[in-house]
Amino acid sequence: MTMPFSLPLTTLANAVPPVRVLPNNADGFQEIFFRTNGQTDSAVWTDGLFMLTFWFSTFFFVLLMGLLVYWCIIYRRRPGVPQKISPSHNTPLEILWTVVPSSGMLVIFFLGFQGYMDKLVPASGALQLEVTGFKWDWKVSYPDGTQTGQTVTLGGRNDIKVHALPEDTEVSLRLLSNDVIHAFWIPDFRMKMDVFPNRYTGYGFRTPVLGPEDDHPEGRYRDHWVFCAEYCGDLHSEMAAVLRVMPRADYEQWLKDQGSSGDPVIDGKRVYSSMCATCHTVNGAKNIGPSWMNLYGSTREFEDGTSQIADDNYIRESILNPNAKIVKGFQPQMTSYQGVINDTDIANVIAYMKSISEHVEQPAEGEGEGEAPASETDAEGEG
Amino acid sequence: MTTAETTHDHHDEGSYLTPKYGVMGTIWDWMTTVDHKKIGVMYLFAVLFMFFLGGVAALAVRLELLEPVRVAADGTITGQLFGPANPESIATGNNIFNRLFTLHGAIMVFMFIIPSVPAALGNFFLPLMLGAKDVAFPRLNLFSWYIYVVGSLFGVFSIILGGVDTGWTFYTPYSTTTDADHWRVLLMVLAAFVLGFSSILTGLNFIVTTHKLRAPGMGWFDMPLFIWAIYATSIIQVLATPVIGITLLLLIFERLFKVGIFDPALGGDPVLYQHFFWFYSHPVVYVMILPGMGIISEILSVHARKHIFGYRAIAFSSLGIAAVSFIVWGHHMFTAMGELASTIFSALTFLVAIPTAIKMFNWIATLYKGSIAINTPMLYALSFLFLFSIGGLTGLPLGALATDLHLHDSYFVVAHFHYTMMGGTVIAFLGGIHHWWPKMFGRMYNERAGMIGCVLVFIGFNLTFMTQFFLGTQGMPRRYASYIDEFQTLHVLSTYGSWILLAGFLVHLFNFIHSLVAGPKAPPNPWGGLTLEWETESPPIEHNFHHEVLVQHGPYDFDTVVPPHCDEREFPLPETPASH
Amino acid sequence: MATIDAPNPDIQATGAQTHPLYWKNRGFAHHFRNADEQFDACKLGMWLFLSTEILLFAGIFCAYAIFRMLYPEAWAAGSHHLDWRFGGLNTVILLLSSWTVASGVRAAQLGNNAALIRNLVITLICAGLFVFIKLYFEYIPKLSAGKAPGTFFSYPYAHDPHEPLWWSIYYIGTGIHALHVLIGAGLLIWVLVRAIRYEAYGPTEYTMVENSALYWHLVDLIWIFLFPLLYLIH
Amino acid sequence: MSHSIDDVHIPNPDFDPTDPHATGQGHHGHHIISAPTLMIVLLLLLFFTALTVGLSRGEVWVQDTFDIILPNWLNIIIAMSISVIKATLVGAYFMGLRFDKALNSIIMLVCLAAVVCFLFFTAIDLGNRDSVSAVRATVPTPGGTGEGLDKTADRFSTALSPRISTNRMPITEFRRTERLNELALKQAEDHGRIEPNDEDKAAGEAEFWRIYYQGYVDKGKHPHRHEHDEHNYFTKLPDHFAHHDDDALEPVSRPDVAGVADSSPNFSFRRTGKTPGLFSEGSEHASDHAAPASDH
Repeated sequence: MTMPFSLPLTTLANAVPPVRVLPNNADGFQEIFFRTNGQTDSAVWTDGLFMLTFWFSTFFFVLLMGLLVYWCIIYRRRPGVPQKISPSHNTPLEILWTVVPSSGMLVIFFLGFQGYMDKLVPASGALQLEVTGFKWDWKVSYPDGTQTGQTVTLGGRNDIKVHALPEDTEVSLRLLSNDVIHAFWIPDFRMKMDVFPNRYTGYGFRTPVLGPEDDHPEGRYRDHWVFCAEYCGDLHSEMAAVLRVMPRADYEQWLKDQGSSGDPVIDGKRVYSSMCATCHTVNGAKNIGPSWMNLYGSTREFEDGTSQIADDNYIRESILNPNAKIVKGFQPQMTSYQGVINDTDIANVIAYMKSISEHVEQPAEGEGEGEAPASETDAEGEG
Repeated sequence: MTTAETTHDHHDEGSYLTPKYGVMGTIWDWMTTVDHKKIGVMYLFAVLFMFFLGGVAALAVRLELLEPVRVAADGTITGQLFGPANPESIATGNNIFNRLFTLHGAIMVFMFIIPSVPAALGNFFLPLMLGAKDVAFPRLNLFSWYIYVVGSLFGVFSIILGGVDTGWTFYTPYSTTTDADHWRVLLMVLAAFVLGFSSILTGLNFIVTTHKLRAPGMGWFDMPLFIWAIYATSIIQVLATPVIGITLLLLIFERLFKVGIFDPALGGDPVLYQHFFWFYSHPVVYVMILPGMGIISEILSVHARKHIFGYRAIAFSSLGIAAVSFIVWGHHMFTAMGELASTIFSALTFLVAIPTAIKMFNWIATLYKGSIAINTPMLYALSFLFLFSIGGLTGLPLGALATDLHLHDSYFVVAHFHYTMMGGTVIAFLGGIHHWWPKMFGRMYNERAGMIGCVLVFIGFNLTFMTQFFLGTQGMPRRYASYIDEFQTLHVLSTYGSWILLAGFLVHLFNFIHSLVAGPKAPPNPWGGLTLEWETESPPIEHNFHHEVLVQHGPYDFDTVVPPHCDEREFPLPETPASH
Repeated sequence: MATIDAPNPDIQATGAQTHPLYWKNRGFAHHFRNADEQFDACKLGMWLFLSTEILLFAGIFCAYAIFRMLYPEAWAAGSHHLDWRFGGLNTVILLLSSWTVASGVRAAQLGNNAALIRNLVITLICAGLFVFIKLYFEYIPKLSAGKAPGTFFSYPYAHDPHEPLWWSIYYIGTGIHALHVLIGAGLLIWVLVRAIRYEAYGPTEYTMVENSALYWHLVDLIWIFLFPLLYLIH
Repeated sequence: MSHSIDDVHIPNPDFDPTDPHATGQGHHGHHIISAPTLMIVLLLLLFFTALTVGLSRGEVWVQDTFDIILPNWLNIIIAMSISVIKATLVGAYFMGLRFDKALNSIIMLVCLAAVVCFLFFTAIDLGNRDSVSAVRATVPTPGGTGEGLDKTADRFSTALSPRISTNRMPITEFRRTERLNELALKQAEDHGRIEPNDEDKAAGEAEFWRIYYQGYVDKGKHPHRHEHDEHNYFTKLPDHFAHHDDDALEPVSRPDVAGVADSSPNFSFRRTGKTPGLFSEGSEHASDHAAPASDH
């Protein structure tokens, strides 16, 4: 895919040593625009460039609008005051106001280019995360294969998935989509990249160092929102997640907690929250897909008029080849999870579905699984 | 010597608006007319109707965003308005929202803003300003109007069938897979495809007209700047629109036959679609803005009674913008392209800023030592200068790579292009309508109402979209039906702004209706303009001019020429004798 | 001031005939000053239209070039399925027809109606031959063998996983070109009918012949590039 | 007509009603291109057609005879240069640009400039992606994800394409699998079995490769292998094919797929490039993108 020649872009970007364009302090206009500082080095760079551009623009804007208002007042049309003769052009002046802003733009371009290369190329040896976007959630795989299942309520939203990162660490993201184009945007890091089916994209950043303001009752961490920025369908606006930067020790512990608990129901529930909760509820409400409450063992009626009892094989087929049988009243919207979910997890999901179905005899104690999913935050024991 | 003396020998020729053949006959006359003025008026009403449709969608979108809706039980405002099929489902509310913003985008871009100035005002005034009797191919002109109507009908049908949720950009593979069981996406794509032909034929017509039908004595640099702008626009229309034709055709093939060129499922490339799309759609933003710039040049010089500053610089910068527009489309795709292409496109993007800045400086300099009348067209022109410079300057962080990676697909972009498209084109369009309203319909509008409307539009617009810049930098992505709580304050302000905007438009609407019904009769040259359209009656006679036109002065020679049909006492020449 | 008192000859001379379509009585439309100006305008319009056609095909050529660059193996494999003899024959046919159309314009300019009709008939026969070869010797056997675009592709012996894309480009490119051949033939038929019925063309009035011929040459031009790209370059 | 300055009523002395734009050409005669010119241009065009075909065939001949692989770009540049010459001839003489107003030629040039911009900048992006970061530099699945092809819902649909479910396989791989199953079934039938066993599958696969290389056999040539061929397909052929055994090269009939003869009589072996992906198990790569795939 690479042309025989390729310009040495990185060399070009480093040809002029990067200079910090403005001091990094979130006050004044910078606070109005961004509220907080950029959280990574390259984000600070971006803020600086933005503010530089802002003042550059403001200078010309105020100049032009000032002249406009002033001249509109002093040259307003008044009865009995004849108009004046005035020049119709002035070549030196015109050259001046062409050249001066143009050179300013050259500077802005080059600073932007330097910041771009800085964001795009991850440091060698960085912690590499595989991010898969799908309708409508992100799946993040850690180098040891761990996937996240922890969710929190944040910013007025339930079921926001949390992905932990160690503080002060180089991270490299590799992005791939399972269906349509998404974009992985971390506003605090001032960086986004489109996520494509059948093509890897990615970028790198260095996670921030935690400060005293990051001590919370439940632990030491700082949250950063992730949004999907490329329009991808019905729940595009719900496709959010949180990157939680925490001390390295906490991160190691967190990673360990994400592993198997030994109980297929709990593991299945974790798979549910990480991959299925966007479209399927467990409280009986209808969403994009059918609710899982009392699904297992019930009789499913399909669009083509046939029906079937939901057993293990049916559920497995529905996960791997979802459009084979469409339940009456639903659209064939789900994409295949072949290659996304492994057999163990399918078994765990089935165990979880059994545990919330009245068509299956529950164990004597009954773990109270029927309760609303909003209280799910306790499952992982924060951090 | 006086304006009353305008009628003479050829008074048998009535105004083009005079009905001649009874009611049905008049309707038939309009439907089959090849008169560019009638076609222009038909375009005007068609695009204003589309503006109304798109505006309703925009208001609904803003209404939905009044509060951050996040759980299924809440329902959504649009859901309550439009009656969702499954009130308990969060997806239904979002789905309606998605259809609304697509509707807004597709209608505003393809059916309103692209044909707005060139097809409506351009059709009416290009031949008049050139001193020609008609455009070069009058029947082709009528044909393109009908194509426009057919295309718009396709679009409207697709909305009636349930709307489209692809976004107006139709990005693959979403657009090739969504609503797979329905024809409406195809209908909407087909609508855009058909509308492209209308655009091409109009542009072709204008280029030939400008080349061949200039009045005797009118050299290239005696043309009004509005003509230059329309000419540059037409070049873009002719060169760029065929590419969207083939792109949408491929998209239709993709949906119908799954040919795979844009489909990663078959090894195709979705970014190739984006290249195809933006090769058209970037130049086309200059199709939208260039005619607006032309209008501003006219309004500023006439209402400041001032020779435009740097005529040639403005004329050439129009052509320059047209030329550069073909090599900067990649800045819509910095998050999707390879590094080399991004860098090159970023560098080239800043080239566009240069001719635009030149125009800006020249317009401001035109005001110097003018005789500035503050009326509705002038207020709109000043609003344009204010809003469009914000729109242009906020393009800088979007053109720079590092900042664009943050701002891309955020509300910052939304605000930026509304400042250029609406703060630029729509404001200029409204200014142009007011400027030429007496000429088109032969009646004056109420100046006070016009100015109130303009001020309302200006305030409402800034409140609506200024807030969105801050939303964007703080991290609000575009096309979101719901959002996190932190963004609510700004969203609420923005929605309130949209209501003020609505009030401003309603004032204009009533003003126009009042003017048509009971407005005072307009003189042939109410503003004292020097371009040729002011030399004929208001409204113009059917063949435009009573005599063969011979151009003997430039369009902006206010220093040396008393405007036609005007009293020397009201429009005195400067005290100092002109030195040519 | 900008107007002179030269009375408008149109309005004076024709009195009631102020409808813009009365050009039929005059030889040119009312808003042109003479027939030459109208001829130039029509031709300029036609060239502008031809440039839009070129840009339309540019989309296909661009897709071809991009995928050729990305998947050279698929393109090499695909072009081996096409027979240069059919492509070459079609090239010769189109070149011949271009020549006859050019001769037809010459005949019209000289006022030789019989030669014009003769040339147009030959051109139309060439157009028919071209489409026949395309359909019967190329499309039908290939489609039957499963060498079809996109998901229609059912040929099991593909050399490269991207071969369906090659067929997509092949069918879309040649298909849209064939559509243009048909449109061009339709235009020429119209010209032919007018030539036979009304002897409508002569040294001063041959705009329609000229513009239809230009369109036909464009169809030829596109094929001049499509032929080597699809059939010859591996 | 009312004017504020009456003394401007001077007819323009330069104004000529028959030449309103003062082009100075008056009623210029239209250029009539002479018949011999047209004939010469036609002959030139035919000559260049023959030349481009001849060069292309000559390249194949050079390769067949001397085993010299000419570089790919040579072919492209020669063919495209000849096409440009032909197009110029058609434009200049048949379309009369040479004798026409300069404006029409300028329009064509501007149009071609736009085409060049279009091609050039698009190619820069798609040909030069991801050259600075190894993280991005691979393609997950050659031949596509197959994802969007899972369309089995038997409902009203605008898609006229066949509704297939490739199970996330590239379509070519899917079709090959189909054919292999078909052939194995046929072998089983021939041997009186209902379900094909391993032996039938192997025989079916051998049959598959026999048909696959039919084109080579028809030309009466041994399949060539050269360094460009990364994947040694010929080991997959039945033994007597792989060993260049002349006796084994008995003429076989053309592949009879779907009952219609193959439409490609000039099928020859592929001369350039490599052919990855035929058995590269694309679908497994897709699911396994966690592993850094860097073998390209």
